[in-house]
Amino acid sequence: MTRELTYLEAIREAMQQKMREDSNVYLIGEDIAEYGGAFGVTVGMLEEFGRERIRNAPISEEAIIGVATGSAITGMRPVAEIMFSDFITIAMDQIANQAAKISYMFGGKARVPMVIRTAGGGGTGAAAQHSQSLEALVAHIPGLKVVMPSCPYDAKGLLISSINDDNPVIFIEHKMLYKNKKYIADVPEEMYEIPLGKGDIKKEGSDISIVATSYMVQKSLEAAEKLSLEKGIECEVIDIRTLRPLDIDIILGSIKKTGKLLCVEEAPVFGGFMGEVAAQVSEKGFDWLDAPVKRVAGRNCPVPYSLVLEQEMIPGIGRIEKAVLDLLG
Amino acid sequence: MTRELTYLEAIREAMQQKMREDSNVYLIGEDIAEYGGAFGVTVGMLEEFGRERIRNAPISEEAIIGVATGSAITGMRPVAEIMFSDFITIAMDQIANQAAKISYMFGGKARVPMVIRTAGGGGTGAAAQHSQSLEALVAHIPGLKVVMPSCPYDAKGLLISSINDDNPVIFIEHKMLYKNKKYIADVPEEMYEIPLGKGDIKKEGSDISIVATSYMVQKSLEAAEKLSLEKGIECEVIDIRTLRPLDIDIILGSIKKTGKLLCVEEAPVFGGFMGEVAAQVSEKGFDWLDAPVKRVAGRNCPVPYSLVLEQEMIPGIGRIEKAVLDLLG
Amino acid sequence: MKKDPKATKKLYINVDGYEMEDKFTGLNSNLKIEMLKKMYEIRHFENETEQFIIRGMIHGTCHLYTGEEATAVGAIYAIKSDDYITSTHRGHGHCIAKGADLNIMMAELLGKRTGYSKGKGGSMHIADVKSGNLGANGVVGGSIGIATGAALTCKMKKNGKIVVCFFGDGAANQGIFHSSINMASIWDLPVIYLCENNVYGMSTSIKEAFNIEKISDRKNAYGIEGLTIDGNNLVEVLNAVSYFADRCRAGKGPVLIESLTYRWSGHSKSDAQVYRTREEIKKWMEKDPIKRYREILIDGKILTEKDDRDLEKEVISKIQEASEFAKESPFPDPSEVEDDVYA
Amino acid sequence: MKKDPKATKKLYINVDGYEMEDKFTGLNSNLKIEMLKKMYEIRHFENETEQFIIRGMIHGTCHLYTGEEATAVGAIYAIKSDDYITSTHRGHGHCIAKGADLNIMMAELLGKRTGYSKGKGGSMHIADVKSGNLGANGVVGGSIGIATGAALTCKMKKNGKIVVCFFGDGAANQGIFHSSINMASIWDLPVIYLCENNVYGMSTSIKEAFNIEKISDRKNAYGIEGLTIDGNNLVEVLNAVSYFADRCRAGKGPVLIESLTYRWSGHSKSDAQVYRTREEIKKWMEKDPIKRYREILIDGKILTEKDDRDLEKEVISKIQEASEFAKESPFPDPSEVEDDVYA
Ligand SMILES: Cc1ncc(C[n+]2csc(CCOP(=O)(O)OP(=O)(O)O)c2C)c(N)n1
Ligand SMILES: Cc1ncc(C[n+]2csc(CCOP(=O)(O)OP(=O)(O)O)c2C)c(N)n1
Ligand SMILES: [Mg+2]
Ligand SMILES: [Mg+2]
Repeated sequence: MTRELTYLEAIREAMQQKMREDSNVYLIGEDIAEYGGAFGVTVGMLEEFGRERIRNAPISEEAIIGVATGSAITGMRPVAEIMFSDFITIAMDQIANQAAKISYMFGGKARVPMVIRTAGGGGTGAAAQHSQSLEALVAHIPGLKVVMPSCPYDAKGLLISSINDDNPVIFIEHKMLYKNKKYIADVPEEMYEIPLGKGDIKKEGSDISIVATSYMVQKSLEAAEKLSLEKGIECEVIDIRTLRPLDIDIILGSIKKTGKLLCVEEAPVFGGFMGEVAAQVSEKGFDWLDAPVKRVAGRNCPVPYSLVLEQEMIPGIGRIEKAVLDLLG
Repeated sequence: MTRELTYLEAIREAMQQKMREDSNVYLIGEDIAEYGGAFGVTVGMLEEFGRERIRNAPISEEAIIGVATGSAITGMRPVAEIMFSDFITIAMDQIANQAAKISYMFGGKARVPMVIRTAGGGGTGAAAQHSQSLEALVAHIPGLKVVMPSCPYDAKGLLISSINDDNPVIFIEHKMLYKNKKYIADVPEEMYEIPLGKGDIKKEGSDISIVATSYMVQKSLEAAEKLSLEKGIECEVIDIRTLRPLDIDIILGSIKKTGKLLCVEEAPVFGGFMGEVAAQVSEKGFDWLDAPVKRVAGRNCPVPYSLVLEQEMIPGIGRIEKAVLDLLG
Repeated sequence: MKKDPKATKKLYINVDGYEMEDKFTGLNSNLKIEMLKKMYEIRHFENETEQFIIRGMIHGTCHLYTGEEATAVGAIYAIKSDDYITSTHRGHGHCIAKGADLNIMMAELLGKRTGYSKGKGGSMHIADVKSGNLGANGVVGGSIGIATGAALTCKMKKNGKIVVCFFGDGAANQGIFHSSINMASIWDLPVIYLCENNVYGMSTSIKEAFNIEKISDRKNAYGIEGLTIDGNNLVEVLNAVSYFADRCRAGKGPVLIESLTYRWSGHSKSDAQVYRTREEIKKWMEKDPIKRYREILIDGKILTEKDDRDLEKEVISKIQEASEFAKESPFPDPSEVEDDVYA
Repeated sequence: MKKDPKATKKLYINVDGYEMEDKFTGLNSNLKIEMLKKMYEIRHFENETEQFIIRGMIHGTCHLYTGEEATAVGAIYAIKSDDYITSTHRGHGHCIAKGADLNIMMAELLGKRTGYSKGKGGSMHIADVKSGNLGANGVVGGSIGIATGAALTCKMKKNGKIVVCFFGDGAANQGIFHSSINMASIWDLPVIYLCENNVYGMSTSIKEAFNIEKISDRKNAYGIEGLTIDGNNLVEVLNAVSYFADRCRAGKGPVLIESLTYRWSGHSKSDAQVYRTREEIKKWMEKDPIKRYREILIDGKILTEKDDRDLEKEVISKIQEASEFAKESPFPDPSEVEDDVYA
């Protein structure tokens, strides 16, 4: 049985179903109880699961992640919420030096089954400290897995897999997807897993490959539609879904076919995650590429406040279209 | 007048000379007073400059960077020391959300002239939490500059430029270079600047280009020597010196000549900074490349303790040589 | 602060166990009226902002200061105009009290090029370093270290300045609160940590986030002075901050002041306020800091009911000008997006 | 702990203002002797480690626990064997007291595959989750949040366990000390925060890093109990930790204990110790926790001088075995470098 759910509802349902099934799963985060989280993701969960399992924390990101980590190595399966992904920086030692490295430092003697859910991305006019896409900072850290769902179906399946995973998983949600009616989609009622490390082709095409993450997958699909209708250009749109582990094969497979690659992400282009994708493709797909790998990403600046500037900083359909046309030159 | 100095002495001299010249320059960090810093960089500075300007701080990385930032926007030019680069994670909010963004968020109404000195890299058997190369985390943040000197001459000139710069500069030193007699070199007595954003060709060559950072520049030079002597292969070794701003032109210029590029860094390869270099080169240098861009970097794991494992994790001359030979096929 | 020559002998009061001079009584009338005017400016600026939000003219969120005016105005009028402050995500009040230009502020809220940050910062990122305002901050607790660093500058440059660091009750549980205040204490830095305890951090009440009665008791963890004051009583705020400002200037180190107040509006643009009752809000609105201060001035014959009405009218039209200016100002040009990333 | 049937009626003592039972006196002799043995194990393990360092057989650094043995042994023998502890960069003592295998520990120090972390962790990263040791930590303060999380598990699983979180005086100024203890307090988590105040954080003395007399006074910032004890007196450590462990198990929330002790060796491998005087070191060495405890046992006729000499000899040969085992063990194979990154 499937119903139409928003991205936000799909995420909530994944947590509800796992919490009903496994008493070791609990939530910890700021304003996740009565308030239901800054974006309403956990609305109603306090009523169903109570204060012990919906742990409303003080504003203490570092302690939230430290506590989640300590509870994980002793048998719980915490799902911690960092209200805005910008604030993972406050917990960065606990994330990168503790949770990520415990298994390795202790020679596999301890496991850290935990998920850190956080809302990333811009478009809300929240400016430089509430709009960042910091996935590159965590994707570089061995021991972490990094997931960025782009639609309701993936969001539920990937979150269930993340909660079932015995490693720390950074699960980055996008604010512009939460309630957007445009992206409502069919989601099965029952629990299902989408394996971490498997990308997904959201639209098949033979002219050019587009690799994107999170909200940029939706933007890429919209650009692809336009290009198909107006210019008969068929883009293949690949959603890698998990940045780490990365499904490089699905990308290489597509390039074999198209010979061209455009990488699209929201973070500032310099030092962003797509650099890794471009580097791997340029090395492993060198012989198949008949054009340089291009990147469309955020400008090299913090996310500005004013709408006109924010829309300039964050990639839109126009920039994606133009890059495709340039590549097909 | 030049004398031979170690890397560590060159760094100390840059700070001493700037502090004598400008009373707004001061140091803040842990155990930098009597102890002279964990690696001895600030030995003797307490005696010359006193406690007010050599501020021995409690173990509070977040406050150290916050205090440096607040003093910078009000007229001082702090040089903060984070004992091990692994611990910039504790101050990550202050570095990435505050210091880096203040100029932009306030529309240029405030300046943040500060330097964060920190010791990076492995090879000392200090294991996962005292050996990381985290430059990719800061190089991705707009508003920061990131510097990684590979030799005494560059260390002095780049640190003086960093202290003179009106932006937050992350200055990452390498533990294996500090006192190593092998890397002692002539350094002018007087103050001099090396502009941030200018790379340097450490060895000319026509067969292949090697781009490296920090200690890996030295390893690349050693490999290049061997290849030249034993195989007559002439590698051009480029030290980018500053990751941000990046001197892409010096790299492209070299590739025009050699057609081949090997990127060498110590950090785990996945999501590392060299991904950015490879991506830019693959895009802008596509027509000149006659082989895929290769990367030699750290293994995708934390830095292990045991010598045999640490030497396997961190790139050595052998792996660089092999990669060059593979590329020249 | 300019003293009224008529007021010669000092009056003393006791606030939370501290014997301190009643500096307020000695102030001249113009200054007393100016403070009321500032409170009106804050109140009506926020009302206008709310209108913009309702009309969807503000891209992004705003955190209104309505109901807390006495704390910002009392504290900032207790220090010198060239002293420093650091502010928070709820920063309009601090900004106005520190002397910001209302037109330029409002323009920033509307994302205009004429705003304080040229439209790059918005409500949560307004700074006016010239007027000593080192900036609002979107990170809860984020400005506590910065304020401490500014105080270090004051000490090292021996410029006689001090810093007032505003932050909320919620920020008092962040790590940087701890490490920064400890550092200020061991180095005797001239900074007043002013915790605006408005009962909630977003939806989380102080009862839920703390296991202590008074946040100011945390002074004992650092060996510094501090106290809890009625943050809706401008006179008490001004006297307490004046008292400790003198102490800071005398090189006696930092202090921690807890100012008890309450936010009237929701936390931000979107807040159903399920976590608090209408009764509670009503109870606090009866303690309206503006009403209380106005009565003090009227009883003290410092202004008449009519003066007061005229004053408020004047402020309202000033706010109207500000929003006209903001509305008519141009948006930044997309080409400016990468300007100001670096100095 | 097994009680000596002969000891029936409880004795009470006063430690830093707290009336508590003298649990030590009631313990049976074997246990009292076992604790002395553990202290010897730590002392000689560290001596052997120092030898390895001098002979350059240790790649990397070590932080020796010599002189602080009473704190680790007293605290860990006050809790149950399946309770949890978190440790620090100076962790050998906690690890041994919690029952770690000396051979496997020493093998880890030499980077051997037979070590606790298969050679991947070394001195600063030894954990033995089975024995309840959740691990040493190379980040000062890094384990305070982890300990708090383990206590949350104990509370949510109602398993009756508690956590002892060891950390140094230097760690008490990290932000995570503050945010974690506050969280434990509001949630009544069963964790004993045990601050090993050994006078220095690396080269920085407590006089320089704190502006308070007692670190345990920070309990007042969180509304919890706590006290300062003589960390070189095993009996006092055991009694105080036992007292508060019962409190934690009864669901009364966390406590903060400051244990006064001193590190005899330099901070780590390379430390000229210019920041302290020979006299100070000598003064503290006279308070040798092992000497003091041994005398208590001998005066109490619990063991004779000869028993004591035999016990120490036995320990020394055990340590010899451990280093033989370590030396003979194989190094890991380079091919294992990427194992264990993920579960
Ligand atoms: C580090 C961080 N965590 C969470 C948030 C989201 N947030 C914004 S304001 C706020 C509540 C702050 O409470 P308080 O400090 O008491 O200030 P108040 O809003 O009551 O004035 C929260 C949780 C944030 N901005 N920064
Ligand atoms: C976050 C962090 N900062 C700095 C260091 C370097 N360092 C290692 S131990 C130490 C001193 C710790 O002092 P304390 O907590 O008192 O423990 P002790 O060594 O005295 O047992 C320092 C500064 C570190 N390991 N972690
Ligand atoms: Mg509040
Ligand atoms: Mg210590």
